[in-house]
Amino acid sequence: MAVLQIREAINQAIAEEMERDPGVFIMGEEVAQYNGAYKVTQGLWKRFGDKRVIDTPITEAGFAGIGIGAAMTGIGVRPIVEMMTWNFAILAFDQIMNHAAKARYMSAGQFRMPIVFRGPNGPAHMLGAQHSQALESMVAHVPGLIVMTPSTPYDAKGMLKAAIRDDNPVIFMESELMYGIKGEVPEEEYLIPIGKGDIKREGTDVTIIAWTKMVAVALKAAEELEKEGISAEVIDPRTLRPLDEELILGSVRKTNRCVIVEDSWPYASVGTEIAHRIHTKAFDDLDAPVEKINSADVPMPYAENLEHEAMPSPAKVVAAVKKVLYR
Amino acid sequence: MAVLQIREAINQAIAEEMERDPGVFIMGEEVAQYNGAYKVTQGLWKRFGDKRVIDTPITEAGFAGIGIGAAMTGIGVRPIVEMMTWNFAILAFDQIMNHAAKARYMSAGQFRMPIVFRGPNGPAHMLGAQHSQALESMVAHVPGLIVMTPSTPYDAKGMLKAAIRDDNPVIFMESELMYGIKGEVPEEEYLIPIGKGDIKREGTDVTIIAWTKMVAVALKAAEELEKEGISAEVIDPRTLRPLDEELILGSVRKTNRCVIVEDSWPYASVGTEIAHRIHTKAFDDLDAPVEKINSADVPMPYAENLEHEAMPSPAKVVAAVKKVLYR
Amino acid sequence: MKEDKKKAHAPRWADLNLSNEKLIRMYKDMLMIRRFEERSAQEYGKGKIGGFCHLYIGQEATGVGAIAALREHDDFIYTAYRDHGLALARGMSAKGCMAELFGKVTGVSKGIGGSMHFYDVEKGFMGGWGIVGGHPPLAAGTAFATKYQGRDSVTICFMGEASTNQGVFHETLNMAQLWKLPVIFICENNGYGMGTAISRAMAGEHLFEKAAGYEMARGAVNGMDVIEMYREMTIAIERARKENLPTFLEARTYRFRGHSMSDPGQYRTKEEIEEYKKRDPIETFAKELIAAGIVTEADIEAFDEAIKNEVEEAVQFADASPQPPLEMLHENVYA
Amino acid sequence: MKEDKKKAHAPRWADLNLSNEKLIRMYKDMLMIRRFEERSAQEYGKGKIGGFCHLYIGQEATGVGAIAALREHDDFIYTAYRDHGLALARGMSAKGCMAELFGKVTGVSKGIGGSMHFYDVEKGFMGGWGIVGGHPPLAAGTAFATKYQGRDSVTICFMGEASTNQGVFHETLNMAQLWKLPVIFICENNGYGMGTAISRAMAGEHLFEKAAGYEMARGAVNGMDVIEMYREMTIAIERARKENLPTFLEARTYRFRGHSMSDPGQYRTKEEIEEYKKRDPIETFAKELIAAGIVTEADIEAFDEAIKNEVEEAVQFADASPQPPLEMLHENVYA
Ligand SMILES: Cc1ncc(C[n+]2csc(CCOP(=O)(O)OP(=O)(O)O)c2C)c(N)n1
Ligand SMILES: Cc1ncc(C[n+]2csc(CCOP(=O)(O)OP(=O)(O)O)c2C)c(N)n1
Ligand SMILES: [Mg+2]
Ligand SMILES: [Mg+2]
Repeated sequence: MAVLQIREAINQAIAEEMERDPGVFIMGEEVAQYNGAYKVTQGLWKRFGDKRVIDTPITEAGFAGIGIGAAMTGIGVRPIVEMMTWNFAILAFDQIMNHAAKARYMSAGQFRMPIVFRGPNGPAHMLGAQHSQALESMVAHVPGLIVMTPSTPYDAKGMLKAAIRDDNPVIFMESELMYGIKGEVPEEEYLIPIGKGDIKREGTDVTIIAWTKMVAVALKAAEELEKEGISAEVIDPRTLRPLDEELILGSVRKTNRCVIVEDSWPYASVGTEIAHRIHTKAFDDLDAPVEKINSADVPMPYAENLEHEAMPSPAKVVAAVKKVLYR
Repeated sequence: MAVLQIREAINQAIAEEMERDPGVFIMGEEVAQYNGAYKVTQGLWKRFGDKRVIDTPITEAGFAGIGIGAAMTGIGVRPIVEMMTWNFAILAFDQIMNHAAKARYMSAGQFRMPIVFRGPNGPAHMLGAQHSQALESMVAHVPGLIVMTPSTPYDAKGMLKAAIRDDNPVIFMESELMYGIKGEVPEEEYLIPIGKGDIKREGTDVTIIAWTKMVAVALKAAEELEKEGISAEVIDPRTLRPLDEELILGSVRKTNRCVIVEDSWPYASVGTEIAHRIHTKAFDDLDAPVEKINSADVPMPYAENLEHEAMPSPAKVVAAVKKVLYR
Repeated sequence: MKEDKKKAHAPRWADLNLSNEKLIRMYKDMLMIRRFEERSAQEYGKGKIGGFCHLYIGQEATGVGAIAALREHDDFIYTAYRDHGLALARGMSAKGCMAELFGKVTGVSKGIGGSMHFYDVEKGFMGGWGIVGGHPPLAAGTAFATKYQGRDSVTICFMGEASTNQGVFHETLNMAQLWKLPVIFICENNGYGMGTAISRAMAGEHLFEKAAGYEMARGAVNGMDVIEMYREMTIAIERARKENLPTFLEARTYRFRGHSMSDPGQYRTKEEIEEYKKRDPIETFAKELIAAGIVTEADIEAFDEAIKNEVEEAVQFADASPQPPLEMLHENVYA
Repeated sequence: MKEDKKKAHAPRWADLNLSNEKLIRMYKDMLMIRRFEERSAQEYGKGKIGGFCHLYIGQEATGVGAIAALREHDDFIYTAYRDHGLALARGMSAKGCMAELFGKVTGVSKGIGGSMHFYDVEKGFMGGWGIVGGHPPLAAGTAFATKYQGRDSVTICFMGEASTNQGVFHETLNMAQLWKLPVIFICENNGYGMGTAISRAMAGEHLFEKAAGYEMARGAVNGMDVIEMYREMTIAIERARKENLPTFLEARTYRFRGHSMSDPGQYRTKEEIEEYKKRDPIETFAKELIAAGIVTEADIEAFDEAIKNEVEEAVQFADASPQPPLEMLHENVYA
């Protein structure tokens, strides 16, 4: 199997779907001639040309809306809209949550909305408060949207292909710090269905739930824990809306203990939602309340030490696991 | 004591603060000559004139930003920015969460941000999906913002006065359907501090937590429950960020059971957050997992029967209470 | 001399290739809107219709003139919430429209959309949107899609003048011109955004000059005149269909009723309203059609009778129709 | 004749009431920016500076010419993320600026803001904002506030040309003109928004005509010429201070470096960059000052020496300074 970076896996997914379906195109800031701010769209403009790989002006609301209008026209057009980062997509929230997410419902099913909004999410390194936000909790709150967050090259490719073929608006959140991560990707075509989570590591004593770049943090913590004789299962829901509840609850029913690790602020987060479902649906199976490790509840500072302090780390996860194990 | 509608109580709060401090002004769509889309600003333009009661063009992002810039200038200006409804404020989310909420932090405390964004939130009656959203969960997710949601004329007045005098950006969410609700309001000045919840009804068997127009639903359910011999305590946190955890946990520790009622979608909501805190911080005091009653997890339909079906009701709360009481 | 005389007597639409049938259709469409909405107002008063209800009365010529210039099946229409009239002009049935206002499952959006959210995708009627300024990029997107797929469709986008203050409108204009999209922005300048006169919300004297910075084709047209609307639209449509170039058209019009049903309307004078009513687009066109010998007074009366009956039937139909079944609450959130 | 000759020999700034001291200060400010940023680039390469780092090199005349025309204490400045140069031009210390880049507690934002978020409220330097197009309404808001309080302050707002495509910029222009706010929008047109040439992102030929629809005072100026910047700004500032009227000024300039430190810069030719470097704002101004007899070659060298030393000290200072204490993580979220 080929070993690819996540950015390459995403690039392949886009290229394959564009090859397969002439209705698929990609638009966004610097996606074409510059090959993408983070080189995710490398080579696509050369290969597919101006018509299908489109540089936009800096107008997140505007080009999100143009993508939405194109998708809902119902003539076989499937836009991929790249947000240079999700921080900037806040400007397009009205388009995404008031238009893309509601058109089908309001029209009683007359529209399909085959559109993917994708780009990096969450803090990178020393970019300061306006560029370091993990926003999955805000979009996952909204019915009508699907939210996907890959953590490996394999997942990224299979999930994105499924997202592009889906007839609903998909929020696809990557991570700038993960684009370089490598992993095996098969040559044959495969899809990872929306709503299907994955066990990233099996274990018996505690369930650690994490997605995107927090999966690596969770796995690192699991390694540390193993040294201390604690067997941690790492669950990656992959799709945050709809959640793979069965997978999550199944694991917790087995381990009876759970820690959630997330990149975002803690208040009313996706992690809160998962914890809540566990608390209510596996109440009698829990030996301790679910613990959450989040990014600090502050705008992200620039200084390296503070940024590091703000973010979840394997050490913090280990401590939380010990807490739920009452050790 | 005078009996006022909520809209009058809010109007009084604004008028009194404008009288008290010449730096306070109000801007928004139709707030001046039209006296407010929902008549909340009735008479203010006549009384305070063009300079201090300002009709804006339909530019939610733009005038939110102008308010923010005015507030942070640090020369005694305290804007109140009316959003005709919070649905439209989504267009201003970038200004509110990337600028108002972060300026102080990013500047290491150089700015104060004395600004209130206020207006009606949540579904009204048959306005359809784009006009019927309860968005407190999205804003409460963001550090740097304060979120307040009054449920009575008394609270509305005292809370808004505190919000106007505060040096942080306050999101103040009212409810269109509640503007006509009446209640006693003292003549003397009073403030209700940010972060202070209230017991709206004392009880011993179960805690029902609700805010804004859901308080009435909770109280109605409590009445029904009383007929069946169940004593419900109704807690109104009033401020959603920061939460009055002590009050909430105190009540749950007493009743050992809790139901949360909210106007918004369920996924990663304020109610989820409250439930999570209860599950983790009062784990051993709980006799049943916390139940949540939410607006249906769908864009709001127009048809009267479906809209009714979508929303929380006293009957649904009663059923949830029975569930946590295992009756 | 002879020829000049002939010209003087030819109707002003002589150059437009409009059949009498089409002219009559345009007249009837305007009248249908008027009668439909008068009746909606009554039903709103009775509580049969809920929520907001934004009437189009007074603006009929703008919508009918513009839509009449489109192809019937593969051109597209977007609008803001003031959409009943435009839906009717596109040939959506009075029954389906009235039932939607009543929140019934027989409505054009099965009672789920409501007054502000009429859709008929088959007819290219793309709605019906409630966020001021939110839909212009969608319209540009449809124009983008049809061009992308090599079709020669045109998309038109109705919008109130106050929505041109919203930023995303400007973002859209820039991209529409930059990318040469076959879209026409029809700004219905009825002088007010709710209670705010345009001069209190907009710097600059000429609305259509908002498109100047983008060097987009632009101009103003008398939106109270169905023929003038049609004429300007044929030019803009030709530009869009043949050259893939957008147009920004300011249609100067007026709404005779309040912003919505709950508007006390104290921001304008009775005299102003009366002044505009003298230019009633329906009455003036009726006179013209009669003068041109295309219809008689009797025809006009007969049309009115027929249309009133049709509207009446629509009300009966709406009233008798069932609400959507409760299962529909959870349908169509996802495809 | 005689008078004409005299005019020919008078420096072109003769009408501007600029003391030699002030001219030298302007020169030094530009040079400080240049040297400071060259050094920052080095430190970035060494890993002492993290995140993005957007250099102002090439654009010095725009910022210095504009800021030199302001009052020192009660006028206000907003800018996007390309803010180091403007902070220095406002008289913020090289030490504080360098320490901020290093993420140290001695920085202008105590290491919390970072490269894109410099602030000095005492000096009216209001930042330092990272969302393209996000800060223009804030600047209008400060202008609103000073006018509201009866002060005669002026607020200036620097922004890249690509940010004029963002909708909220248009919303702001409309309100600034409608409400007569004392604000000046200085659009630094350096030809590119990241890798996108202006012509690929913007319809319409003349950037400054984006203000046309609002009938705002507008124009273009040579942003590579510190004197021309100063001249146009004095006019705009007068208009703002005396008449409460906004201006939109397009400063035509060029950045010699990449968009940020990570930019490979393949979107423009070496020739283009060389062409602009011939118009280097610092070198050309040095020649003029020497020609006018205001400074000597030796002075110019001495300035350079002194400034390099100051920058070097700033680097030492930044390096030696402590990081913010960990408690600061939770400070200043709320007042
Ligand atoms: C973003 C947003 N802000 C505010 C509103 C409330 N609102 C609905 S219609 C309207 C006035 C719009 O005026 P105009 O664009 O001129 O259209 P008209 O109603 O005159 O047809 C306002 C303020 C809204 N629906 N959306
Ligand atoms: C809303 C938003 N979208 C995208 C970006 C990423 N970005 C940062 S700078 C930039 C280019 C801006 O160009 P311009 O306005 O011309 O300013 P310049 O960098 O040339 O000074 C882009 C796309 C951003 N910071 N904010
Ligand atoms: Mg209007
Ligand atoms: Mg630029």
